[in-house]
Amino acid sequence: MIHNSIKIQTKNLSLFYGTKQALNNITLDIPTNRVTALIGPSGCGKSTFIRSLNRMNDLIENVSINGEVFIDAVNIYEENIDVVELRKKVGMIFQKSNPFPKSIYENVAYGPKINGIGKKSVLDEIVERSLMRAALWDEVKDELNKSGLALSGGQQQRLCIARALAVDPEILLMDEPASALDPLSTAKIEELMYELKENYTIVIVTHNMQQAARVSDFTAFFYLGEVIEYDETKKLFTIPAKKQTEDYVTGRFG
Amino acid sequence: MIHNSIKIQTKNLSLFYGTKQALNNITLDIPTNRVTALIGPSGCGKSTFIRSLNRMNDLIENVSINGEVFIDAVNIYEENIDVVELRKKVGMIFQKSNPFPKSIYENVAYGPKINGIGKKSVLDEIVERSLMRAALWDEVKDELNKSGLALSGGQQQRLCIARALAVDPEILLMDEPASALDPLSTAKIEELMYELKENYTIVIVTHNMQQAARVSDFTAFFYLGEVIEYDETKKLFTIPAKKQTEDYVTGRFG
Amino acid sequence: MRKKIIGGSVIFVSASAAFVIVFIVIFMLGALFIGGSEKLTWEFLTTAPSDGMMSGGIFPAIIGTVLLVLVMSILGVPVGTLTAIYLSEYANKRFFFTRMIQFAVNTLAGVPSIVFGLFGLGFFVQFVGGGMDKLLTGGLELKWAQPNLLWASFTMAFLTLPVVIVSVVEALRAVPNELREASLSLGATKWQTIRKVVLPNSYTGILTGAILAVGRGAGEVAPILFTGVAYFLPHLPQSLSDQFMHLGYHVYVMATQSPDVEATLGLQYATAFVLLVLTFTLNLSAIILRYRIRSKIIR
Amino acid sequence: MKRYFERVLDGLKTSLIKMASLVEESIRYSIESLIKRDKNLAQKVLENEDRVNALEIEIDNAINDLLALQQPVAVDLRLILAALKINNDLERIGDHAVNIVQSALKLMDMPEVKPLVDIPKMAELSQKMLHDALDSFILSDTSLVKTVIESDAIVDELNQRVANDLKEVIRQDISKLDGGFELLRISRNLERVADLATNIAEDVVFLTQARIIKHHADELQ
Amino acid sequence: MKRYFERVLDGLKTSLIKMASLVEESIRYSIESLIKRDKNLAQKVLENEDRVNALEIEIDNAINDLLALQQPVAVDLRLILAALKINNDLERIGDHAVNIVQSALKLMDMPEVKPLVDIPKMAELSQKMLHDALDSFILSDTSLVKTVIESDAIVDELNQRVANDLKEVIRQDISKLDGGFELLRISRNLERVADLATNIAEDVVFLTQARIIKHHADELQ
Amino acid sequence: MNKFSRNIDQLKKKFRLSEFLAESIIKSVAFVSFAVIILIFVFVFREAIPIFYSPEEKVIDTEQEFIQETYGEDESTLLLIEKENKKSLEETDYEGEVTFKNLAGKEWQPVSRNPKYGILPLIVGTFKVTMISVLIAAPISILAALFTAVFATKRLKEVLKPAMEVLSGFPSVVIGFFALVAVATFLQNIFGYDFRLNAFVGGVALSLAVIPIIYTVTDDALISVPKFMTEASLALGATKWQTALFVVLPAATPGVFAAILLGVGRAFGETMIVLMATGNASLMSLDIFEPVRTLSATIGAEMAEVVFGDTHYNVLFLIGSILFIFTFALNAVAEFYVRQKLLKRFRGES
Ligand SMILES: Nc1ncnc2c1ncn2[C@@H]1O[C@H](COP(=O)(O)OP(=O)(O)OP(=O)(O)O)[C@@H](O)[C@H]1O
Ligand SMILES: Nc1ncnc2c1ncn2[C@@H]1O[C@H](COP(=O)(O)OP(=O)(O)OP(=O)(O)O)[C@@H](O)[C@H]1O
Ligand SMILES: [Mg+2]
Ligand SMILES: [Mg+2]
Ligand SMILES: O=P([O-])([O-])[O-]
Repeated sequence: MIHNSIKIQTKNLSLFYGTKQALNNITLDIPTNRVTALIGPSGCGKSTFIRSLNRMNDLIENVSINGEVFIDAVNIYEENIDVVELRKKVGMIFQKSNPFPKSIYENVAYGPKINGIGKKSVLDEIVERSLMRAALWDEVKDELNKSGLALSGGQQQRLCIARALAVDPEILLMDEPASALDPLSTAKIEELMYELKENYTIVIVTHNMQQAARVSDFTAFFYLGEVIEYDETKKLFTIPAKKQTEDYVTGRFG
Repeated sequence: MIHNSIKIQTKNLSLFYGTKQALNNITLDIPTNRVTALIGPSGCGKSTFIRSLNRMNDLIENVSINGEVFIDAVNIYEENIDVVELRKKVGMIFQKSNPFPKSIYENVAYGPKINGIGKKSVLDEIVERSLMRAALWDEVKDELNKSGLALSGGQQQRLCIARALAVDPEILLMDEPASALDPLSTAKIEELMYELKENYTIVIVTHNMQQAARVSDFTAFFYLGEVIEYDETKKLFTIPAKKQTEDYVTGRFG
Repeated sequence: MRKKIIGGSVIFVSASAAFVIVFIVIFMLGALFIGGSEKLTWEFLTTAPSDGMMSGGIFPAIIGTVLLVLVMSILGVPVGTLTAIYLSEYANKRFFFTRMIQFAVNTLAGVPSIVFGLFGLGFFVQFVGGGMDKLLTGGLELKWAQPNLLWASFTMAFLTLPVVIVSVVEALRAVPNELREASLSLGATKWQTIRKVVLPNSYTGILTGAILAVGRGAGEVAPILFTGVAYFLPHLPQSLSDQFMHLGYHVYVMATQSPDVEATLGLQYATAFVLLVLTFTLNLSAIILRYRIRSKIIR
Repeated sequence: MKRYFERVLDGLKTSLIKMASLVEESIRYSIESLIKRDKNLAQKVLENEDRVNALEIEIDNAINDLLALQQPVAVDLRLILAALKINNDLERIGDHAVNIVQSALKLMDMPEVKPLVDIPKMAELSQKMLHDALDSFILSDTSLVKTVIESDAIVDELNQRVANDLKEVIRQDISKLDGGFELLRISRNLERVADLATNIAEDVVFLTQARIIKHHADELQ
Repeated sequence: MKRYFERVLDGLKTSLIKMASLVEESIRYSIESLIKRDKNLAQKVLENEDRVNALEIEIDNAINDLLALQQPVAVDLRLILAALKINNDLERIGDHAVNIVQSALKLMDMPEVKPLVDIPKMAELSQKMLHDALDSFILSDTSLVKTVIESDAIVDELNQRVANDLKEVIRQDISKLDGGFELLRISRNLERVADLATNIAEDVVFLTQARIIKHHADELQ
Repeated sequence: MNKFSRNIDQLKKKFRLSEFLAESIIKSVAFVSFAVIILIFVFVFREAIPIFYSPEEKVIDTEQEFIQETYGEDESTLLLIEKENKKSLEETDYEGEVTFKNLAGKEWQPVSRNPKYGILPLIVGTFKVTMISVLIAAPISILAALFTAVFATKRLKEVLKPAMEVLSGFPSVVIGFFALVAVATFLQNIFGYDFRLNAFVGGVALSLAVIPIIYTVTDDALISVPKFMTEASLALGATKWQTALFVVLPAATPGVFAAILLGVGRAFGETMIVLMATGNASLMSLDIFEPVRTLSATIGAEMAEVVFGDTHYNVLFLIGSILFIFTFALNAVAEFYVRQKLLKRFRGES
């Protein structure tokens, strides 16, 4: 179905919280430099799935995982995989914007710094470029020393995106990145995604079906831990193949 | 413009938090048995406005209010108004569902009880009717003794609606009642509003423009504490009179 | 109408309760100050007791108390802080080890201070001290196997350990999890995350924990009764193996065992007041710090 | 109980069905008035026209509101878009009925041009096509679509034949020129009705299969 | 920088303008081919037709996607709905150009029926109407709409005159019957082109004022 | 294929020394708390255990230990005297001195010629004082917490709360001192009882130490009742006091319960206050105006004078063990039962 090159590939991925199964045999190919949206009712496993792509679930106690997740054809759940390196490659943006209580500059420079980049000129350059990419530079360039927390909600979220971009990831995972924002800030984030997908592979979880329709190239409909349908967004929202999907997108579900 | 009878009328309502003005000269007629939606960017005063309709702002220190709010032609900010009685007449549903940590039954019966209704049979009757109206009865009728907190998010929100209905209000104020819910629960709440407006006057704040378009009969667009445009929803979303409104609803704002 | 009456009385009764407490506090503070004001002089603070403690100052007791809390903090605060870091950052609730530590901290917090005293006596003075003497001098010389500053400090450090742990854990938990996730998702290691994100955002909390512990330690008497405090010493402690005087104990002995309690009443009041001021200064700074943290969290 | 949105959609469908039956009636009456030379029936068609026009605008407005307020997707969106087109097509069919009636009225004041054979045939066929197309829409069922589309060719052929026949008649008797022109116009209008019925049928395919088959009738499965 | 959605909308507008210029070209060539009896130009119109049909479907799909994925409201929604209708109308105009060309080709094989006077006039007028209507759309400017709608009556009158003239010609010389029929068809098609241009103009009013003025041209301000 | 291997390299696990060291050190240090608890357990009980052995063995045992390990020559005479005492005791037919029957006796006279180790009066005394203190402290502090958490204006709160914190910072010895020199006389003047120092005075003094605990924990529980719950109630037309009594307080009950338990624990184990304010007579009586001797005060008063290793010494450790076990149990209940319940309530599982 997908003719682009594949960036992320899950094969029979199942995930359990204790004995509770949250993901059931998910096999999904996520294309390079496209936006892939995950939709589905609450608790269907969207966040769980996205967090298993950078092994953020490792932080939760009691999690067990079956199956495989390939990123650039490397199974990230293999024994000898370094989670820290993986997470540099796979950036993540969270629902609630979470800038560090530091200056804007320090927020963006955090990632490069912990990776051992100490030279001020290099850092300056990275900070500027990342903020530009996150479409925030113009708004903050004169006050890089202001606290990241002094920004508005929408700006904070873009700051978090800039911070993620600063470590040069290839993939951006976004878990409801705009659900706490008002329509204006949401529009800005969505706009940003159109631009970012030129260089990054983006996976976004969203509760907002209209948002999924607007921003994504591909959409996966999750239900009860399974992928019911996965297709081009256009197709999913005009002529979905499964009755369940159609019921969900037209609001007739349940 | 509005030909229905008027339930709520504000006249030159201004509100200050300390010296910060949050509402500026709001004059608005809200019709009986209709859904009126308030939209606008974050911080424009929607919540402040809605909370001034049941004097919930009285709880915040440092608030000062000018102008008048008439409900059924009575100015609720007059000296001799009993706030407790007012709030019985003007129910409120909050963004985050907030059931008491009591049983479903006790949650709904709370209002009648504090109003001195003690007879079990009367309470039973009120609880059943309120839950029915809130479209929750069928789902919970066999487990009225379960904790209200054990329900799902969407059910909790409907429980809160039932609880508000139990004190027999005439007006329902809803501050982003569905913003924390997934699409399915949101659809249920919206559906409920179509039914409730037959008997109640509903004022809803929503961040979700599509939601305002879907559920409301009238829409007011707030910006910086002022009402920029107030009209039939249909009109506002097809041919708004003000450029600012059009820019906002089409996402070109700011 | 009935509602109004009930409402009024509910508020009245609860307000009275609150004001009763405030009244007691003010009354006690006032009484102690007035009772001791006559004797509260610079001299009182800087000289040793004389005339079989019938007169003179409390200098050695102040020094003893300060030394005690100093050594105690040096011993206890790092352990408490590291334990708190473990509990908040590394612990996995599934591990038996974690549950064990958590259980130990909770239990430790509830152990009566007098039991700590017994423990100090049984463990430090007799077991450890005895062992050391045996090792160092072959048991010929009695140096460590008796109550002294070190053992009292150890005992006190353990007593205050849960205070440190609980308030540092609180401070660490107050750092939103989102910040940790943010750091980890940027490819930071766990220790990097703790060092660069968690600790910088909780150092006031750690400081509060330390001060609270010190405040608690300065006021406690029971644990040192048999682990190091002395009734009267002609000179200040010279080493960790010396005994020491203590303000709290000083109040106790003067009030209960002095030959003429009435005659030294002024001294007693003054001593109690000094002790109170010492613990207050500590507690107050902790309170202020804690309020600042809380308001920062609420933001 | 049905959802509010579905109730609104149902309302739209009902209006459209009302519109369809009005238009079907107009076509039927227009042909009958021609055959029976009945001015009353012709009058009825002219009266219908105002109602059809009003209904068209009403439906158009309802569709605009639905699209602006309800964010329909998938099958709902396709239904609304199909309704939009069918509404337009029905109004056009109504116009053609009026055209037919206008010619029929002129013909009533003239002697008979020739016995009507092919025109009634065309009328019957295009009415059937319209009816089938509308049925397909109402039932969201594409089984009749193929027949409708195939019938269009027959109607085209009949139209051609009528034109040729009429030319012959005129050549025989130049006095029949005016009457011939009117019959020609009627035939042409019927041919357009069949075209529009075909459009409706194509819209049903779009509604059910989300494929645009216009200009590609061969693609129909 | 423009928003993504606006860029998509701009894309839609561009496609529509491309379509419009293709169709304008077809109409122009069809008339020229008639007047100059030029088979090459006629051929070009037939070639255009395929491109127009393809473009119509492309635009239709783009509109469907926009409606399904972007939840447009207010002016955006009206633009898209206007585009939907204009797209449809343009395709019909393309069809009419083909019809004209078919008749023109037949006429090339016959002797001249009569010197063409009114038909070129009609052609010029309806082309101007079309051009004005499309300009109004592109500029979202209703100042030309009134002229367009008023011109439609003139075209109707010309069409009537052409029909009467042709009847006269045929009555004079029955051998001109076939040619007369073809010219009649051409005139009728031009009349339809003018109608469709009027539709487009009406859609521009909807786009800018959200009012449907169809059947109520008098309401135009 | 080339790309594949490069990727694997990039993601291959690395050894990070600082990471390893940090984790190891933190883990080892964390173990200290547990070690301490075990040590307390071991060393307090260890010294109590000898009571349960036969007297002869024990005496010899401790004797040796003492002479060798602890005491210098000066005190050996003293020791001898004690030993004489003991021997003479053993010669008198007081054989059951360490049996449970003796421990369960009604008299506590450890230093008499005929030592009696009946700890019953101590237990009764402890409970008496604890009861009095909690009965005074609980209502006051719970009501006060309700006032500051719900009714007080922000201004008032800013005055009241620090006052409570100040009280919690009072060293117990200061409270004891104050009770001894001021409160006792004051109360005696009011109630006119015989003994200046008694269970009641002790209880009153002790309540000053208990109030801050109950207050703080209750206040925490009340404050952690989410604000939206209060708003919900008010929005339904409830008054402030109805909201306080019907929503806030019930939601916080487990917390209040825990507060009381913790208060009991504190009162039970508190030493200096009771040592100074209760009169310290081991009377077996229910009269609250008679002097009492509590378990903790007994240890505090007698440990300094006792001979290391003798029966009295062991019995004092036994008393320590009792204190330990009781407070341990109390905390366990408060901690596990109550907290779980509170959590469940807010999560909606009960
Ligand atoms: N840490 C956890 N422990 C146990 N169960 C969990 C945990 N996190 C999630 N779950 C369960 O796993 C399932 C999937 O959760 P997940 O958060 O992935 O859903 P989601 O699709 O992201 O939902 P939402 O849209 O509400 O965010 C749910 O049933 C949830 O209750
Ligand atoms: N308690 C308060 N004290 C001071 N300022 C306040 C308070 N509550 C709100 N404001 C300010 O008043 C303005 C209006 O706030 P309000 O909450 O009404 O906005 P809103 O439209 O509801 O926004 P949102 O969509 O984010 O909920 C904002 O600028 C806000 O910062
Ligand atoms: Mg989620
Ligand atoms: Mg708000
Ligand atoms: O009226 P038509 O354009 O369909 O001939």
